[in-house]
Amino acid sequence: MAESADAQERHILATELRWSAMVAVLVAAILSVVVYTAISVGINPPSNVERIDPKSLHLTGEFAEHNLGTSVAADGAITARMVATQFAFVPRCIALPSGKPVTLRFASPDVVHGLLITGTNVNTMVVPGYIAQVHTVFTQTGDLLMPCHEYCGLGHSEMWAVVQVVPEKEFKPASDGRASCEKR
Amino acid sequence: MTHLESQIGRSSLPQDKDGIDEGSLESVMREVPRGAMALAGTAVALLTVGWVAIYLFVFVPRGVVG
Amino acid sequence: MRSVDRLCLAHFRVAFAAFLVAAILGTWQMWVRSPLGASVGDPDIYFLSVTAHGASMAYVLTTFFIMGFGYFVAETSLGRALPGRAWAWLGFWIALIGTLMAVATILSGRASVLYTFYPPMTANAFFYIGLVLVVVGSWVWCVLMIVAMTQWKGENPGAAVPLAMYGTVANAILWLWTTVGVAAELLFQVIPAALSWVQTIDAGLARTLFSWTLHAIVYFWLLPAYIAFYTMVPRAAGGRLYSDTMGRLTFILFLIYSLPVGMHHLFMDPEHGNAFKFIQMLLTAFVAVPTLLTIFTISASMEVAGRLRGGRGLFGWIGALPWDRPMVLAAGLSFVMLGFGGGGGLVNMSYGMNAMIHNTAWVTAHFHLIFGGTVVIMYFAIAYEIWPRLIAREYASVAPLRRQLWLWFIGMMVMTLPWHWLGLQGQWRRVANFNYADPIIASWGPWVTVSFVGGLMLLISALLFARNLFALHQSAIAGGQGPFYALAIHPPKRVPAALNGFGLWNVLVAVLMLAAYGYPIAQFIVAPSPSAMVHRVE
Amino acid sequence: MAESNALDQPWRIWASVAVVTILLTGVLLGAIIVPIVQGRGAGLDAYTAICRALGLLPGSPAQVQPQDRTPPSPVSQVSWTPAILKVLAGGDVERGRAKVMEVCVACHGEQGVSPTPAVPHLNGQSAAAIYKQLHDYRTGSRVNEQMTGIAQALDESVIADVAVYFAGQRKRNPNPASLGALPSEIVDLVVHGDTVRGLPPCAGCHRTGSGGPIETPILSEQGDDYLVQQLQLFASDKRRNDVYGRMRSISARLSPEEIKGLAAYYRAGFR
Repeated sequence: MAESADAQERHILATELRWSAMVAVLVAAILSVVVYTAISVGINPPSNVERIDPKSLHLTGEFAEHNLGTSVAADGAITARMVATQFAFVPRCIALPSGKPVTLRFASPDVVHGLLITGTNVNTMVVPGYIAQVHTVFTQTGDLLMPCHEYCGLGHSEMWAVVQVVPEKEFKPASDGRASCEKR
Repeated sequence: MTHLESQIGRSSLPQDKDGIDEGSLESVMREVPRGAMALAGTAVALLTVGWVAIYLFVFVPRGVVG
Repeated sequence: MRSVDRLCLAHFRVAFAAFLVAAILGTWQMWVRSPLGASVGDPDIYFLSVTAHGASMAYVLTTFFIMGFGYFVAETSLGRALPGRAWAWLGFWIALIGTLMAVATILSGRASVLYTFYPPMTANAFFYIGLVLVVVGSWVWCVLMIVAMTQWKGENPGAAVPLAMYGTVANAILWLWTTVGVAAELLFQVIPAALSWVQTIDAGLARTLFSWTLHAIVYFWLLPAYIAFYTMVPRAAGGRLYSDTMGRLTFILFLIYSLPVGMHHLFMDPEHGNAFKFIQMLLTAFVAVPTLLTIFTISASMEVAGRLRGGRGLFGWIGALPWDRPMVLAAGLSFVMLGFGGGGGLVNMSYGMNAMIHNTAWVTAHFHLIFGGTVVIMYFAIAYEIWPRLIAREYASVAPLRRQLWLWFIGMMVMTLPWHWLGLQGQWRRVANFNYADPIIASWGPWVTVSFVGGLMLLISALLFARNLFALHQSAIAGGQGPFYALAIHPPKRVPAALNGFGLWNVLVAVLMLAAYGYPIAQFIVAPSPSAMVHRVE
Repeated sequence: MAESNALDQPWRIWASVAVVTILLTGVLLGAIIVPIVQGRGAGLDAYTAICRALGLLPGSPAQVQPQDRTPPSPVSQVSWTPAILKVLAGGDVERGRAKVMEVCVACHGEQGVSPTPAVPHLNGQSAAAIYKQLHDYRTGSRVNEQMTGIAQALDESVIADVAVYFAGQRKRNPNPASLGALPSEIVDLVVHGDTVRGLPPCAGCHRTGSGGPIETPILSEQGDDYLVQQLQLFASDKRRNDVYGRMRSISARLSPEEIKGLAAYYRAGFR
């Protein structure tokens, strides 16, 4: 007996609702994985609404030339500071240990830059007006490439730095807490 | 319909008719969404499994980021 | 012959002319960045080409095609003449003048700031003024679409607006909402800087305003493909649309959830806190829902067609479908690319995981697959379906059309799959020439060459597309009539007001935009960030 | 008609409820739950963690914020602001000519074409570049026996006048040798740079309208002896007033032949 048209229409809507429910479950599953890793190990996109004037960045203390690179604070906190400017990262090479939490801080005196470290989760934009900050733990060692991945002018293709990630025990900062790349 | 028309799917019918007789549509509708549910369901399941695999085995091993 | 035929033809011609030029530039770029052309990459010309490729594909091909397709749908689906045709031509000429202004500035080398602008780098003012004119021209189209639907509803009180028109008006409203962001950025920040009225620019605010536009604009491009899925493909396959209501719901969900999610383009930006990034990430997850609904509803409609043609068993209907028809073939290939591109998108949107692939070749692969693949292959199919009706001529044979669609699909897959792998390795974007001496980059070389081969296939397919339409114009066979809008299994007799208009949805969009973008934009006024000096690229 | 209205009400309610619920879930998780739980791990109280998540305070809700109290030690005091550009725009050519005839003409010549190789040509130079170098001499960021004393005697507005005057002097137009005559690897360095050594193209900053740093000098038609001398000073770290060592790091990676080749390229008048 052919279903009446209305019954069939309701059947179609019921199927669609069943499919929508399945889709909602999948979306919720994906969101819950993201929320779980955010809560358990603190995985976030790097955010740091910390303002700094790009026009006078070179007059500041933190981003003065001699303060750039990796430095280990008294409490053992490892921070690497770099400036992303047209068309180089300063310094061109930084050394960091693997297996320990490190913080990378970037600032730009001119235009928007961006960076990633190949094979790692370090990735951020460097927007003039803000200090970009990425917290991570390196899980692999070696000379990794850190290119500028945001168009910043005609020299964009040549703007890259090197990150020497060394095993924890080989990471020996100098007496003033500074560590720099070995010439290889 | 000429061979070409069949290839394009054109017909000389008016806009509100498409030449599908209700009887065959009725019998087809008895089992229709099963195939689509299976196809779409597998595709979406594959997508989700792929996403979880990339999240756990490619992303997380590269180190915490925050 | 319809009154809109010349109007629609003019729009399509401009759209696909820009497409052809941009396709050639894109292939040249693929060669220059590959190991084969490694010594040639002159940054001036390369970044000029990237700007032209991006602007043509993103602003000219899309806007003109969508306007032309909208005018055709307005007249054929509503069965009444398009209101304000003179205004439509005015909008066309404004947009065309704007396009020529922008292209001239790009070719003169004074606008190499790429199609996403990157202030504080500032190009010549005419580049931005040209793009503003294109947007103003498209606003005329939006008004005409809304007027056409409102007049039709006045003449047919209580009747359900045809689904094709409902989707087109949803797209027009979405476009009005989304252009607010880029218009504000250009009119209040970038153009004053380009004209030297100001010497500084707030880069954070500019990026936030552009992100307002940057996601919903891709759904503005995507909706015509979905209108084709719901209202043209089922009939071309010889079946019926499984559910008209789901079609309306899909267009509504796109309108609501494509707007308050632009910040997933700024996950790696320092100027916003994690809370707003999380909120916009969660809303982005819901913009996947209409696509997932569409996969099922269109598969079901195809199943109806397949079984009517004798398909048996769980998947027998797939083989029984008329794959020799261009519209059906394009839809199938489009869905495969939607699967890969959508998967890439799920990875991009996932909050912290965006750090793994932001600004890498993975993202380039995602949007080439979803826009260049899923959407543009449907633009081809729609053009193939409509063009004969515009000039009352018929194809001598559709085999060349199928070959072109297959070549586009294969070329797109060969180009983008290696890019996913390269993106995970860290290959970053917009590089005039790579240092293939570096061991890490050297390992990418072979994959870049493979993707270049895919680029060549796409170029050949683009040229074939132009040839197919040229052949149609030469064809002596009269024709190009016949209905093409699909009928639903249960044509909508009574439809709640919410599914026949957009009043409620505009209110909900306003609420979501206020919550998602309220403070993120207000913070630039409440606590202004230090501005950056304008860097002129002229 | 009445029947379809009957459906309107439930649609309006259920749609609004669904959208608002999803939004509130996002707000609750993103702005409250996740920050508080993350904050607990980093020893932050709930209020600080939430303020950081909203962007009201700097730092990540899940991490300790590093501190830094290093004293500044800039290599140049000039920081480009609209105010300085207004001063430059206000420079008066006549007053500039008078000061040039009084102080600069001996070494730099009336139009800025210097008779001696070690002294740079200033005709047609960018006003911003002249402004910055004079300021660096004044503040000691750059040292030169003659220039330090002279610069310290000039005040801000006079510096702007002199800069605008020399910038207005037309470039001489020697017949440049054809580009082909120059060694291709030098032209490559100017146009492409060298990705292997990470050297950006010289044109990326030194060509006008390239979008590079504001104080970048125009090198076209500059004396090649002067260019070689300055590149060697940068390479040997004796000249240090280039912000963030842009020229020091580039010139240190150029070979002596490349330095001579580039000086000849710009001496010949190419952009």
